[in-house]
Amino acid sequence: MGGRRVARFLSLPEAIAHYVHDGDTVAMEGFTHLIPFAAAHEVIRQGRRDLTLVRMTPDLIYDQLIGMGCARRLVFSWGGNPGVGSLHRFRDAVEHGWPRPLELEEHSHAGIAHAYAAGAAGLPCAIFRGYLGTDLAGANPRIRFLECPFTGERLAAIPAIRPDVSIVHAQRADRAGNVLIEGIIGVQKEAVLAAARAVVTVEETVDDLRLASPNAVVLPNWTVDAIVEAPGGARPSYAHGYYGRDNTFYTAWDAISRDRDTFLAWMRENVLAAGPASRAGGGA
Amino acid sequence: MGGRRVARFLSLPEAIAHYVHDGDTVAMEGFTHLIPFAAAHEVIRQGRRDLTLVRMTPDLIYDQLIGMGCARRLVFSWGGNPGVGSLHRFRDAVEHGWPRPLELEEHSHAGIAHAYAAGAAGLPCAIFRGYLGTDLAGANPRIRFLECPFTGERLAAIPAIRPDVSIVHAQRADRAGNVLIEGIIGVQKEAVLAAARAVVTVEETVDDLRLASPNAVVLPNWTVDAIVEAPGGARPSYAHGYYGRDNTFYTAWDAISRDRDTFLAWMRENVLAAGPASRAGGGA
Amino acid sequence: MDYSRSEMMTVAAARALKNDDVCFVGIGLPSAACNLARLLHAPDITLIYESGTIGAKPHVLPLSIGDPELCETALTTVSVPETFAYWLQGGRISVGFLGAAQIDRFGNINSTVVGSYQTPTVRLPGAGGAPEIATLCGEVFVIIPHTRRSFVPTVDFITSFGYGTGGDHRKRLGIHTAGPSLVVTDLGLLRPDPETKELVVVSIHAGATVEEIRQQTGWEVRFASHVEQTPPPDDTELAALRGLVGRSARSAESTV
Amino acid sequence: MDYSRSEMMTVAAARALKNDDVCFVGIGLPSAACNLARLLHAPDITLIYESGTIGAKPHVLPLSIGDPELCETALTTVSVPETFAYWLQGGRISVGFLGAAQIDRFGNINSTVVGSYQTPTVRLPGAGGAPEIATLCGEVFVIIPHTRRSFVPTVDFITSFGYGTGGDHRKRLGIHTAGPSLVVTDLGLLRPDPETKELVVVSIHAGATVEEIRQQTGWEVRFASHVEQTPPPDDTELAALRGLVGRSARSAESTV
Repeated sequence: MGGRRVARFLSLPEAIAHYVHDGDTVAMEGFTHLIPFAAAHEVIRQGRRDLTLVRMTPDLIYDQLIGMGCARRLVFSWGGNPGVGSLHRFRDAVEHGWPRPLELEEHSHAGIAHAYAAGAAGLPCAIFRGYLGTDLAGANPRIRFLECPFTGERLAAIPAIRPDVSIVHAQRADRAGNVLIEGIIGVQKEAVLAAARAVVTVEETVDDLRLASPNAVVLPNWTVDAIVEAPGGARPSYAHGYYGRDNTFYTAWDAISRDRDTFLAWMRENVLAAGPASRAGGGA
Repeated sequence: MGGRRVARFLSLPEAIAHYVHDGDTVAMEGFTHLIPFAAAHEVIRQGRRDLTLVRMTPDLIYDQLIGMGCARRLVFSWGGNPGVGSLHRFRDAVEHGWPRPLELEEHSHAGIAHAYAAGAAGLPCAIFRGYLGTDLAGANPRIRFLECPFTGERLAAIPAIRPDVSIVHAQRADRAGNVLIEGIIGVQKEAVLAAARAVVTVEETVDDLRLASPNAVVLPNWTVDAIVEAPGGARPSYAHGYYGRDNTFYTAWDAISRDRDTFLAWMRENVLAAGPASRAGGGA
Repeated sequence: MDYSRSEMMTVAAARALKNDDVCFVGIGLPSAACNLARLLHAPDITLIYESGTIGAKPHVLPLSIGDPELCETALTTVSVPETFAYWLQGGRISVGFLGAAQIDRFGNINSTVVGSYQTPTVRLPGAGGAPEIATLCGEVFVIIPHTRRSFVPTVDFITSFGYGTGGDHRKRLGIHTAGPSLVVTDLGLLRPDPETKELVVVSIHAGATVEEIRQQTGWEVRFASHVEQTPPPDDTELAALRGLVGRSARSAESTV
Repeated sequence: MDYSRSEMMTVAAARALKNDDVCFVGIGLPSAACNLARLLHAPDITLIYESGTIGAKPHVLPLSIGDPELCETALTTVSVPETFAYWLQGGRISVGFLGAAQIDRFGNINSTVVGSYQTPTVRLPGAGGAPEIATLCGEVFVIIPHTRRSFVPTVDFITSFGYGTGGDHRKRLGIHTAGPSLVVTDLGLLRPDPETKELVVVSIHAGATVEEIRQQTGWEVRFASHVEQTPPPDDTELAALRGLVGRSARSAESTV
């Protein structure tokens, strides 16, 4: 192992062009909070294909990527519009193969959370008390079981998740590229540490991270490849301390996404024709 | 499972009398920081015997308990006086059986940290990349190995640590009994969550925990049995935000503890003859 | 006061919670019931959402499992891996409160697919936290509107294990928690038979009938030897529920 | 300037570190060397102590592995389980810097017992973080005063695996990191032979001799075909080291 990389400040198009490639396994995380929508829209604009998308809760962000044909495979644990209902583009891909078929690797939240943690921890697999009695184990060959060498208890085992690139959104970075994340922190730290490459979009770059506590959740600049200033980059999700969740847009997405043409028209207008500084949905 | 316990505010003698019994497995944690010395001294005054003591770094606190004959067995990973040298009472017990023989269950830091985490996580065991090539595995039958069901890699396995009672010191509790710990947080959260019972001594009780961050390390009042107000209760170790580490006392302990009679005289004067509000060592 | 069946369902669910419960809360109906309980007889109940918000006391109902309201009112917020490892798997939760798309006579829940897994008729959102909530909480309460489409003899896919094929099936799998001890619908309450573990109607809500429950259940549903009548929501309960729902609606209109 | 052999040792160790290293730092001599490097040619080096203090920049040398100074100057402080799982085992450390009580010709380290494990002559402190540091860091530097008592042919107890019995022993155990690539003493520098992995003297400090190293090594120590002479500490190095040590001593006197 050599020394370390150090985060570079890049524009959003540069960061996506440099670190996200066709065929990559990409994790965009953020558990209802700090979802990296701006980065996902840039991935769509740059036309990435054949991605394996990993995310606990695919949410609107992956509904858009799937509907635009970027994904070949989805690793996930809950694919709905939170509090609203279905993800119509996800369902259309699974049920009708539109715009292309979508392979599924399906877990529970506990499974995927443990798999990210194992990835961050450099382990080949994680063990936990999970999947007992469910049909998920039958549907996903990457769920196996082993016996505790001390008690004989049957424990679930799953392989670590190690994305080629993880993308997260955070509140701020300092000028050295150290990143603060706070509030609902989800699996962002694990996703970044598990990945070969990491891109972080932030609300702002500051002289001082203003860490409120010695135990604040910080990603040191040598755990990240690129930092992108993208204020509002989590809209229509939210950034604790910066702006709220646009629940109205989440509700509106149900109608926008239900129909293929309406969806495509919306994406053309709000994402494809827009620049990297646009924020499609949220605050609108 | 019924509902929850809720932390009670007790005096130090009450808390130790009620929650620490002869023969118990007791974990007193705090990684150089927030070491619960006041509570340990009360355990010594109450004359507990046959304890299995668990702690990553036995430190002066267990040197005192071992030298006073409270312990039958020690589960640990590093038994020294940090930055100074040997723990003489620990060595005397191991090398000469004084004042009584001490069984050892010896780990690495990584091993014991993972074992606490497994205890907190309700797992029977933990797996990690550990102990490869060392003689520790031969010396400790609780270290085993298993194969990753995906890659075949040989991984170390150790059983979870589940103390009968864990004792930690923290900065403060609110009047409802919720506890804040910050700074070097060590394995305190894991030790408390892994234990059947938990006693927390605190610097102060306050109306408002003054949490600086939504992600502050908090033990909810239903994870703790007893809260004890014990200002200075971590001396001669330290409490981030309250007082510093008494490195002078750590250095002085080398001479105090080297000789059995000097040690006993010191313990009689500073612990046995003193009340629960005394702070032996530190600030003296 | 007049009330809807949906209100009856939420009130009946809230009543099942105790002040000293530590509850792992699903979004939607479970969250409404848990917060109603907190506003009524269980002011000290601990609510944990899978977003890691521990001890959340939302003033308005969250739309998502991780709305700002949850973090802002929580005692502390931990990472999602910690939530599932230390707090759920650690055995610290007394009640897991779940919604469901389908439930069968042995309390197994499907929220994955209608039809076959490979070529589903309807692709549902999937498991989320439910599989482990169902096996790791002390007991599980399920809240689900009572329709023939959702109450099926056998679920198409077991997302969350209830009593499997009944009897001691949980124990045979090494699961030591109680499982779905209560199912709350808009028509009544069901509990597992102590021996067979088949869900049995134990209470009928005021205004609902035996015949209606029979019609809306996809199997020949059994009734307990003594079936109770669920008391209708009283004025305090209704006022608290409507206040909560009203606040939440007004808040939703004014967001962002 | 005049200097002591101990100063030579610390300076030589500091020189081995690079500005872009991420270093897992043992207390005592390793900590002194790492902080000296930070004050000299490696201002951006990342120091991680096993107390969970990441990016610590102590103004004075800590006495313990978790002194307040470390947390107060760190970028962030994480739990000890996270330190070992995500940061060490996660493969994020380029150099692990260890002290030792005993080291043998294949770089195996003993910090557990002198004599037998069950009835030791001397009970040492034990492993701490060293066993996993030795296998999970990119490479390992060891700093240890050169005496016949500490440089033994075979250690009594392998606390931290170096090259075992030499050759490809690491690889045979499934260990893919480089191991103890450098041993710094107060007399010289040793590195493993590329093939046999036996520690070989590659540099002799100014003022030390071949004969002295032979005498103070418990096995018939080999010397590289071309043995270098370690340059003595220059004025900048000595000033930085003495400033650091002096500050630390003054701070220790004024504590509490």
